[in-house]
Amino acid sequence: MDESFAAVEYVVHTIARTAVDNETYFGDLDAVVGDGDFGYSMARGFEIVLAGWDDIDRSDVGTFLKKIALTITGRIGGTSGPIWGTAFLRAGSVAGDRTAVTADDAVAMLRAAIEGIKARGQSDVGDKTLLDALVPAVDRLAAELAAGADGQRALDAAAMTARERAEATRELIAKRGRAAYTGERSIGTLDAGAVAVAVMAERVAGGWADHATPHTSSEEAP
Amino acid sequence: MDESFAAVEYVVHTIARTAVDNETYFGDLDAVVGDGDFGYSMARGFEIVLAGWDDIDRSDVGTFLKKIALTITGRIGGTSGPIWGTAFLRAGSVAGDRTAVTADDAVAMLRAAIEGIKARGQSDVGDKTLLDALVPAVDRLAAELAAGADGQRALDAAAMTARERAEATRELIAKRGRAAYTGERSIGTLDAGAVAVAVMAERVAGGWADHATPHTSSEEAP
Amino acid sequence: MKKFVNDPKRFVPEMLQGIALANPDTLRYVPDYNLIMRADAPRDDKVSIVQGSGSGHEPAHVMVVGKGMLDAACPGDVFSAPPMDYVLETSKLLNTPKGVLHLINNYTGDRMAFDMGRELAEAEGVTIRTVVVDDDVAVKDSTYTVGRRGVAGNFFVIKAVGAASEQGADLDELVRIGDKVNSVTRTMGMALTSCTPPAKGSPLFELGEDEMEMGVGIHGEPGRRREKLADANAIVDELLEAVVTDLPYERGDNVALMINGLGGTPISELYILYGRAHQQLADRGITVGRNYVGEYCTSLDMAGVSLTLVKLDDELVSLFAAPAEIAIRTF
Amino acid sequence: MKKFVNDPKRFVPEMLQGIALANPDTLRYVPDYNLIMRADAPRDDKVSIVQGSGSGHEPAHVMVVGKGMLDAACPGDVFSAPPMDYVLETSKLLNTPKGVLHLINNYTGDRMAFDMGRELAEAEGVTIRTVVVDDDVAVKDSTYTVGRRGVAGNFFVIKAVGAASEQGADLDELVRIGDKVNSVTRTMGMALTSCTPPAKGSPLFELGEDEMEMGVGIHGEPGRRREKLADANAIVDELLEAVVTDLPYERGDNVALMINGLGGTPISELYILYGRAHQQLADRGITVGRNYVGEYCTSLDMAGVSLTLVKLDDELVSLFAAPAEIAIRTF
Ligand SMILES: Nc1ncnc2c1ncn2[C@@H]1O[C@H](COP(=O)(O)OP(=O)(O)O)[C@@H](O)[C@H]1O
Ligand SMILES: Nc1ncnc2c1ncn2[C@@H]1O[C@H](COP(=O)(O)OP(=O)(O)O)[C@@H](O)[C@H]1O
Ligand SMILES: [Mg+2]
Ligand SMILES: [Mg+2]
Ligand SMILES: [Mg+2]
Ligand SMILES: [Mg+2]
Repeated sequence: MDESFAAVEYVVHTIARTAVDNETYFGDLDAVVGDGDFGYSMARGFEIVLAGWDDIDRSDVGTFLKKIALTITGRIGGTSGPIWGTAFLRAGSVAGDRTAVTADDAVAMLRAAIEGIKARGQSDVGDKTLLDALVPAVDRLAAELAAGADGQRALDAAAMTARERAEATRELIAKRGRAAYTGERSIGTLDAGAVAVAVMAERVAGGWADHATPHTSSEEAP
Repeated sequence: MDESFAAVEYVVHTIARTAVDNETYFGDLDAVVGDGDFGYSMARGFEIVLAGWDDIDRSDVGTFLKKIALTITGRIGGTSGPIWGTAFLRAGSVAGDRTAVTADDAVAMLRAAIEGIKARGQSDVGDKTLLDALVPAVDRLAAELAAGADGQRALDAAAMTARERAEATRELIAKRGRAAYTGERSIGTLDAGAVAVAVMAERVAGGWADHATPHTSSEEAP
Repeated sequence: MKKFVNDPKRFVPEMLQGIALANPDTLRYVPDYNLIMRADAPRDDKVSIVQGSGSGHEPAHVMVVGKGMLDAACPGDVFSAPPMDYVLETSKLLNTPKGVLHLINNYTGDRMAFDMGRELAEAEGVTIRTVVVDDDVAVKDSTYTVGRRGVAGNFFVIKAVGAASEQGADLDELVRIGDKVNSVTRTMGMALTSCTPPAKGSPLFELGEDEMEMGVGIHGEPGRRREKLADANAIVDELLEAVVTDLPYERGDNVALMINGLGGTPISELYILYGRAHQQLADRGITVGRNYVGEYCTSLDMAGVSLTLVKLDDELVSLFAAPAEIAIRTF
Repeated sequence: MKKFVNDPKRFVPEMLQGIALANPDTLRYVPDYNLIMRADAPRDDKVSIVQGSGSGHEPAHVMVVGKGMLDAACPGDVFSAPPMDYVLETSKLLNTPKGVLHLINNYTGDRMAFDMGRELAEAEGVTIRTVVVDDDVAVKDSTYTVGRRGVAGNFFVIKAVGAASEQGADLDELVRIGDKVNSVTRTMGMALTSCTPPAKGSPLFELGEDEMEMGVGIHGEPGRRREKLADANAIVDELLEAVVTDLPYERGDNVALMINGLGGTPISELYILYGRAHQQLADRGITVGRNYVGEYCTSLDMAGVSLTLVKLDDELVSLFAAPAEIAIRTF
């Protein structure tokens, strides 16, 4: 398997791991002005991804991501199932039958994921959702790579942007999701989805140096 | 009206006043191992006695007490309505058409009230009820009077006994009333009815010196 | 106090007024005696069935007045038996040539009020018989001479005598049926929280975050034992063991199983408890022929549950299946 | 957490299992898709009516499956819309020649799951139409583009289309009826306490002893405004004013009035609220033609209430009066 397939595996695995590890934290964030289910929903879906990790079809990157998308939409309810499922599905469609992924491919896949989320959620930057962290982070990643940065530097920069913009969701009024019903009262609170994106980006960047190490489910046993 | 009729009025009025003033206290005592309604029940019944105070038929002491008994059984539910209603009824029966009441009469009326409570409640001293304060207090009153004490001294002694014995209900297991269901767990708690008798006795003794002052309902307005 | 209440002293009358406004065609409300009665009662061809008790146990009993159930309920204040006068006046208003049946739960206050009220009503020519309900296994007869309490099992007594009286049964027959239902009915309850009587404004007792009270009654009186909070299955198993072994209910028995919420427990949780109880009974070879999951006899806003078993025979199966129309039948 | 629960992750399946055990003859449970359906569904001569939503609103919707109500409910986890797959599989299982009606409450998650599930089911040959319920006046359409929420008013939509489909109405007719009911239905809710989702184990929000939350939804999401705790009458008056002026309901109107408990409020208190609402409507010249007092759409163990009005016409009066048989019809 190409090393860059392993990078895809690493990113997906880190996202899944982060969702499972932060069930309580993400749930508490969603409880402030939402309904508190975000952490639970994400953890229940991604723990199934992790449990079946070794057996996911790895014929090509597209198949791999689409299988994961199906697990997510099959198990995660609420808004997050369709949103995250769509994101993985769209990224997988761009990857298609590739078994290796370039930096440009990665950016294209992320952009497709973003378009999928916007379409599915009828939402955009500024609505106080995960898009408020994800979109600027991907822009930053693309800009750094275009400027010639290596993977580590580009990821570090993207993670920093994700965190800054997640923090900045405090200033926004929620226009989507359960939090939207509280209107002005949502000002001053963090968006749970945006924070999740920031934590995931930080963990992806933080472990990037070692990402060639294979990730097997046996390693995950406590 | 004979001065000793005024004494009956004074005692009844003090009992009623005490019940109304201590609604919360008596209720809290009943809440510990009972169901918390004792204070409420007593207050609701005796506030009607006070509200109609001036209009109660005072043809004779028996009529006066029986009218009050009817108000009590008509309005107070729970165990207390029948218990206290019976007590007033039996005391009234002994008083009959008297318009004056001697010390001996008073003791006989109280003894009749006690017999009524025992019969109605199928209860006796030692069951952790108001009888545990009332019976020894009346015995003490009778003994003091027999030994030649004046009203004030006899009442003071009776009140002291009532208080001691009310306190001593802590050591008893409740065998009657809602508290009985908690069995051994009732040990260590005060019986609400016994404490009510003690407080009433203390207030009767405390105001005895001035008891000739007429008690009208207008005086009760806050 | 987190309650929907205006003047706490008007809690019971305002509730009764609401019931009356919601059921103008079928119920009649007599404010003077806290009385809720069927609009078509008393009927010459039917024994009138009356239950009194303290309030705070809704739907028992003011909301189970109707065809096939009670003809009237006369509640007292919250957790207080009705004053004797209410019993007397209710009995007189419900008098019929076939007589009046008093259903009472076995508590000192209720027994006194009904004894006195009955005596006076009989003196005025009303024929009355009484069935006492005492289904609570948490209270042991032998130790405490007041005897077992009447709790959620009263629903089954009401349902059976209500059905039989619609079919024309006379007073003696109703007493036989009521006593029989009571004799094969056992209940045990427990609480996760206390309840808050409106007039008191604070909880009757305090339970720690990790405590529960086994054997509570329906008046917020504490139970027999405070235990460490357990999971749903363990709670069901403890209640079931106490109830099953008391009658006892045996392999081959056909039973009605009631999971009764005490007022603050959502119905989702009651069905979790039901599932466990049903399966545990199956494991003991006991068949659940009828089931009841919901609120039947509550303790204000208490979070808690009681579990009731009734041993069924053909007569009870048919009486329990008979139609009934009550104030809270809302779907 | 004071709850009857074993493993919080098994909260929903254990509840569904309990419902299935309690209704072996009338309901079928398909664990893979959290699906509760009528045992006799699908029927060739009847549109299948399906509602999905998050769990935690019981009896909505898993306990209102039955004759004259839903043919199936597919709930998600507590407060989470069902996964799209559940919607797809449920739609396929309930497929009939007359088609399938999806009822959904207007939330992003529910709309997404049902849009996606419908698309896939249609691709497999299932004919589906959708009615969206959005009765909550606490959310103003204009300001927040997600639109009003669907809350307790969904009961009336279910009841009306359930009755009509029993009578043979086709899919278009059911959509007409459902949309019509929704268009004349308005609700507003408020909470005295938060609720505690089993998986979270602590209250979703904290309310002070003297605070209440006006305009809460049914997911424990906070309301639009926190206010000082008021008495029962003042609360009713505020809810009623918001609801009445929204449609608006006018002098001479005949309405259905629902006082819906949110899970932790005893029915005694609901009747106090009912009495006030009934009288205040009478003062406005509005007649309560039908009333509903109890729990229809809850938010776990939240102490709180919602008030719903439906403007009645002859068609709705007759549909609401039609018979229904549901899992929780227990008396
Ligand atoms: N319409 C939407 N588009 C994009 N993201 C959304 C949308 N609605 C909610 N989100 C994101 O999902 C998170 C909440 O997810 P979740 O709790 O599963 O949804 P719900 O609001 O249905 O309870 C929010 O914090 C936000 O970041
Ligand atoms: N059978 C009885 N005989 C005499 N007194 C009793 C009896 N039962 C209860 N009491 C007294 O009444 C008090 C409680 O009254 P109340 O709260 O009205 O009754 P209940 O126990 O029915 O709630 C007890 O504290 C006790 O002193
Ligand atoms: Mg959420
Ligand atoms: Mg008491
Ligand atoms: Mg009492
Ligand atoms: Mg949600």
